[in-house]
Amino acid sequence: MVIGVRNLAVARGGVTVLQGLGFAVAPGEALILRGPNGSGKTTLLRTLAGLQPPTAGEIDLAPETIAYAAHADGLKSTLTVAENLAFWAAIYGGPDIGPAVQAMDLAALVRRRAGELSAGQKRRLGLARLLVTGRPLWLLDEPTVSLDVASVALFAGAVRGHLAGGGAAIIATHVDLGLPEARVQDLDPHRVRIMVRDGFDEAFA
Amino acid sequence: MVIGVRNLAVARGGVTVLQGLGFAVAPGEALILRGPNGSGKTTLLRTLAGLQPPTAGEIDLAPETIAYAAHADGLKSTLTVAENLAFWAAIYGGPDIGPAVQAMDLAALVRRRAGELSAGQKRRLGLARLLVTGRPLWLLDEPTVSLDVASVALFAGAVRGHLAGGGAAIIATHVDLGLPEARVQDLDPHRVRIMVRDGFDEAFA
Amino acid sequence: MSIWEYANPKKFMQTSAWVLPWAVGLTVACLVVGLVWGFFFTPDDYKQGSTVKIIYLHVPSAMMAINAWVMMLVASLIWIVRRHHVSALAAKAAAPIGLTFTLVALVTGALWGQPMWGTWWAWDPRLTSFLILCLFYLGYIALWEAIENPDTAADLTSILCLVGSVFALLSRYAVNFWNQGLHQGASLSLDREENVSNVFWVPLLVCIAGFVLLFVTLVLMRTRTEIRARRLKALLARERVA
Amino acid sequence: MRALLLRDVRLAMRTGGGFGLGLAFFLILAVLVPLGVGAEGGTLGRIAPGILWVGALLACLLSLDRIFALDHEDGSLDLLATSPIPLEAVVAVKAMAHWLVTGLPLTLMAPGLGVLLNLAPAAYGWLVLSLLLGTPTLSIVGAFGAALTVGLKRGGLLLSLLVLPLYVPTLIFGAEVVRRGAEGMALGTPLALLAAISLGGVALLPFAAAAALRVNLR
Amino acid sequence: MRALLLRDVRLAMRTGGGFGLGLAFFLILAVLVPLGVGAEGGTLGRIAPGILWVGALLACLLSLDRIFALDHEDGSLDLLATSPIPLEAVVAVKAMAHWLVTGLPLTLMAPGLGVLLNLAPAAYGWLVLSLLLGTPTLSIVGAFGAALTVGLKRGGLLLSLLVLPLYVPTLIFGAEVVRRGAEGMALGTPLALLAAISLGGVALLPFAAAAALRVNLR
Amino acid sequence: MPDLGKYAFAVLASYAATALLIAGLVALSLWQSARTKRALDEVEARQGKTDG
Ligand code: HEM
Ligand SMILES: Nc1ncnc2c1ncn2[C@@H]1O[C@H](COP(=O)(O)OP(=O)(O)OP(=O)(O)O)[C@@H](O)[C@H]1O
Ligand SMILES: Nc1ncnc2c1ncn2[C@@H]1O[C@H](COP(=O)(O)OP(=O)(O)OP(=O)(O)O)[C@@H](O)[C@H]1O
Ligand SMILES: [Mg+2]
Ligand SMILES: [Mg+2]
Repeated sequence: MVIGVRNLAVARGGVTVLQGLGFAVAPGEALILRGPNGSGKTTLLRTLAGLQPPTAGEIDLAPETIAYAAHADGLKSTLTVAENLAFWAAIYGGPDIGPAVQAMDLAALVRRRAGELSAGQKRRLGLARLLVTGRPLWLLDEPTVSLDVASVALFAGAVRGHLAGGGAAIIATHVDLGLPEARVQDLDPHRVRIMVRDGFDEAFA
Repeated sequence: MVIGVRNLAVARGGVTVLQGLGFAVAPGEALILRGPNGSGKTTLLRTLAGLQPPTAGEIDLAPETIAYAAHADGLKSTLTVAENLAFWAAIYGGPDIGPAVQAMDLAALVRRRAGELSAGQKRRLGLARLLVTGRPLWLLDEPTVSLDVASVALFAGAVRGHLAGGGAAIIATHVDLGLPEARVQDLDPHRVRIMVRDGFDEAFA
Repeated sequence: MSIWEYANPKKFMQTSAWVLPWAVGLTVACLVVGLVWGFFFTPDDYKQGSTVKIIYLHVPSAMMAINAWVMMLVASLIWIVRRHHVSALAAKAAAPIGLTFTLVALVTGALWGQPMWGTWWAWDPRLTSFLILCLFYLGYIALWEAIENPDTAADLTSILCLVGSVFALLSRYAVNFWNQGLHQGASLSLDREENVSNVFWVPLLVCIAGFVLLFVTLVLMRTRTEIRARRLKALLARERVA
Repeated sequence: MRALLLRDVRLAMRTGGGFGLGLAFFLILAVLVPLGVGAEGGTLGRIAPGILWVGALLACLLSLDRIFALDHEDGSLDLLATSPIPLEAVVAVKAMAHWLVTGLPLTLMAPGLGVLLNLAPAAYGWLVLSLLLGTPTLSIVGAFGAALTVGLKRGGLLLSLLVLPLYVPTLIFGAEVVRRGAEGMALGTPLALLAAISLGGVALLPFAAAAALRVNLR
Repeated sequence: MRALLLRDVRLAMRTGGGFGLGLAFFLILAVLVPLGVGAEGGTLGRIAPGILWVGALLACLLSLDRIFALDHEDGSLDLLATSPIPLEAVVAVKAMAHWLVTGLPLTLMAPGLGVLLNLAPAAYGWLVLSLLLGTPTLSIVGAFGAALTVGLKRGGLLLSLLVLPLYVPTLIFGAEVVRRGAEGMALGTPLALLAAISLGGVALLPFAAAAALRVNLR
Repeated sequence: MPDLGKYAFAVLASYAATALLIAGLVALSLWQSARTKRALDEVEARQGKTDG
């Protein structure tokens, strides 16, 4: 098991948005998070990534396991594609950037500055970053935004490669990723809809 | 005819990316632009919006016709949803924000600050802006990014309403919008793949 | 029972509701007695003339301006170590009071300086460090105001208060080093014999007690407000989910 | 256009950033200069007009890039450029909003800082008047500079470098008015020049700035 | 960590913004002050140490919000926080990069500006030495302030307001060293204090800053 | 009223300024207190009803 979650509750802006979540992801497995806009997918992924503490529940996760890809790509528009990738490779002490460039079909763009890419090309670069981290668990927030059909297939191939190598992935998305083998976790039943009230102390939750 | 384009060529970063484009859009009609990442959809829409001049060809377009929605939404994160919309309504001297709020299902969020919305909620707000411009021709760049299925349907409904009222729309997208009646314009044949070089002057193109 | 029980907001609200009227009464009594005594029934100083009467405002407010910061520091430490919400809110409540006292000390000092030193403002070390203290208060309050999430705000302002205290001490020392200045020394210190004469001394003590009580009263009152505001915010946030 | 002015002022007030940044900076400068320079009344009083004007100018300079940069980053500028408001008006309105949240409060606050810097009593009125006449120039010239550099990543640096020389006449006349005021000398000429520069700038620069913006959005 | 340092320095050089902005500002100040204050050699020379130190401090202040704000906006900071490098090291490295592109060039450039301001010849050595010892404090204290305010829209204003009082001791000791140097007085104590503050700050503040960052990323 | 001599302005202005500042603070505190109390009562009443 790469990650296990028990009875998790997460909050955003001081409000608990999801509760009672429990799941586990084994090596080689991909989990797809589904839920309407504003249901808390991003919040959940940030919590799993360790950026914010859960309001309740436990997360079983070895340290140095995750690579997180958020809505924003974290690209520096004045650095070239190769420089952007090489930076993250150095930070993670990860592998060479060559295979990542190949996998995301960026070879023609390596010397282009990131600010001069089209929306979809930027996103491909953002995804290539995952491949240089060498981390087993990928946390992906709507990874295929702005990608054309060919690039979505490229991405699905990269995820399959990662899983085949014993990796795992948790992916929040609204669209079809072309990964029919992935398990789907619907967040709708876990949304917090009713107000729980009791003592005065509760107001500080 | 709301817009007509003849033999158009557009450039980005000093390189012509599309050429020989010709199409016309009549009232009540929607045109979908398709093409892989980096093919020049964004560049074309910016040219039609008048933000950059075409390198060749003509655009027939009455003034004050278009409302443009780019990759970026132009939201101010410290203003509330209502304030953001009201500002654009005032700028365009357009209608009341009430119907736009209804159409994009933002009623529950009007008093929330734009910075506190989830990715999809932000996008819905960006699209609601179109409804307060009162402009007949919408130029939309990947409008359904980050939207869940329900919101995509909402968006398709809004576009249909606009078309039914005699409006028109040009939409660049990679995904299915649920608008089967729309005409599709494939940009692939118009891409400039070989660099045409001849005289010295040409290098300044 | 332990003092930490008051870290429970409910308990704090109950106790403070009981204490508050007494605190208000004592404050008013002390301030009225001290100020009336000082203003009407003390003689003029042979050197400073009637301006000594300013001492009853100037010295207590200057003392409390510093003490309020110390109280905020302690409350911040309690928040960092034990995460008691009431203590973070008390620190927040104390800041505007400290700022007001700082301004009172600055204004009365400036008004005193005009007849005594012939200038409204001099870059004397004590004056300068008060100006800097004023900036610290402004920054601290602005940080509280700028952050939406109350826990985040409590964490960050506590860190600022800690680091700021160290630098405030450093500044005090630096400013002393920089300029020797005009301001009188600490004539209140107990180990010195040449204290201010008793005629001024006793009403001054009463005034100091009055300002301390005023501080306590206002902190209690403002902390109650902050607790209510915090609860209000939590309830509204819940409403939003529903 | 009123909507744009209101929005810009509201954004400046709400997000701070613009509003207050300049003021805080001005206050900071007035506190730091004596701490650095030493507090002899004579020297301080003599340099006070210059320091106050330099401070006002720097406080303006600091907030210039916000005039267009924020709107460019989040895409609003593209949308404004395709809106029914002419770009010249957008520039003028944004410069005016900048003045309202920077130049005007700066002017109102300056006398208080004069006390800290030992400014001569006779000079206070002239200080306020000269700032009132001079700060609009700072805003409109700044808007022109910001329009030239919007979208450039090197914006901040370039902007200061471009705008600085354009500020020099205003600075010289402004500080001169205050200095002459402090010493009770005649100051009609610099005052008239200060006003003339402001008027000319407000009338002409919006067109230059709009042209620059159009090029930059391309 | 070396990669992070290199990236930050490279970004500063390439985008400008950071690199050069501070320097340009410093230069601007040194040019404007004589213009505003009037160029009598005596007064100018007397205020030169203070003006130079205030200028260095403001030049640092200007570029502080870039330490974390840019990385926060484009999402890099989230990614760095989930990376194998401890956040304390990220803070320290980023402060160091800031010093390399701001404090260090400032120090090297200061003597040139001393000439513009009529600084006494004896003071040049001390000017450079005091800046060399003092500017690291400016960067690390600034990084702390930037960590407190990252993600706040009101960042710019607040940052100056929070950081200014923290800069006071450094400014006083730094300017004092130069002034005493100019007059040939003993300056061991302020110099030692300057160094002590720097060392203390560099050793302890990264922890406070990392704590603030963690809270802010939550 | 004691005779304040030539320093009357300084002394009286000090007392006036102090009174003003502290009265301002007290008024602000009272106003904030009343406002939050009212708002909280309102919300508590409302939520009490919605919850039944
Ligand atoms: C804006 C100007 C001034 C400020 C910020 C200021 C600040 C202070 C401070 C911080 C204290 C210390 C209180 C304590 O240690 O408990 C104090 C005490 C005092 N100040 Fe001032 N002061 C100013 C102007 C003046 C002036 C002009 C005078 C009279 C000429 C004056 C007379 C005194 C006296 C007599 C004390 C009591 C000293 C003692 O017993 O400790 N102050 N002031
Ligand atoms: N910065 C914020 N402050 C306060 N509330 C927020 C903030 N960001 C998001 N929210 C709210 O928290 C809830 C969860 O948001 P989250 O971003 O996790 O949703 P999501 O599932 O990722 O949605 P989407 O599919 O639109 O990206 C939403 O109701 C949203 O409005
Ligand atoms: N700022 C820029 N400077 C130089 N070249 C650019 C710039 N932005 C995009 N390009 C290049 O111009 C071409 C067209 O880009 P454009 O953004 O129009 O594509 P697109 O069709 O919108 O792609 P996507 O589907 O990924 O959004 C691409 O090859 C891209 O690499
Ligand atoms: Mg999301
Ligand atoms: Mg595009």
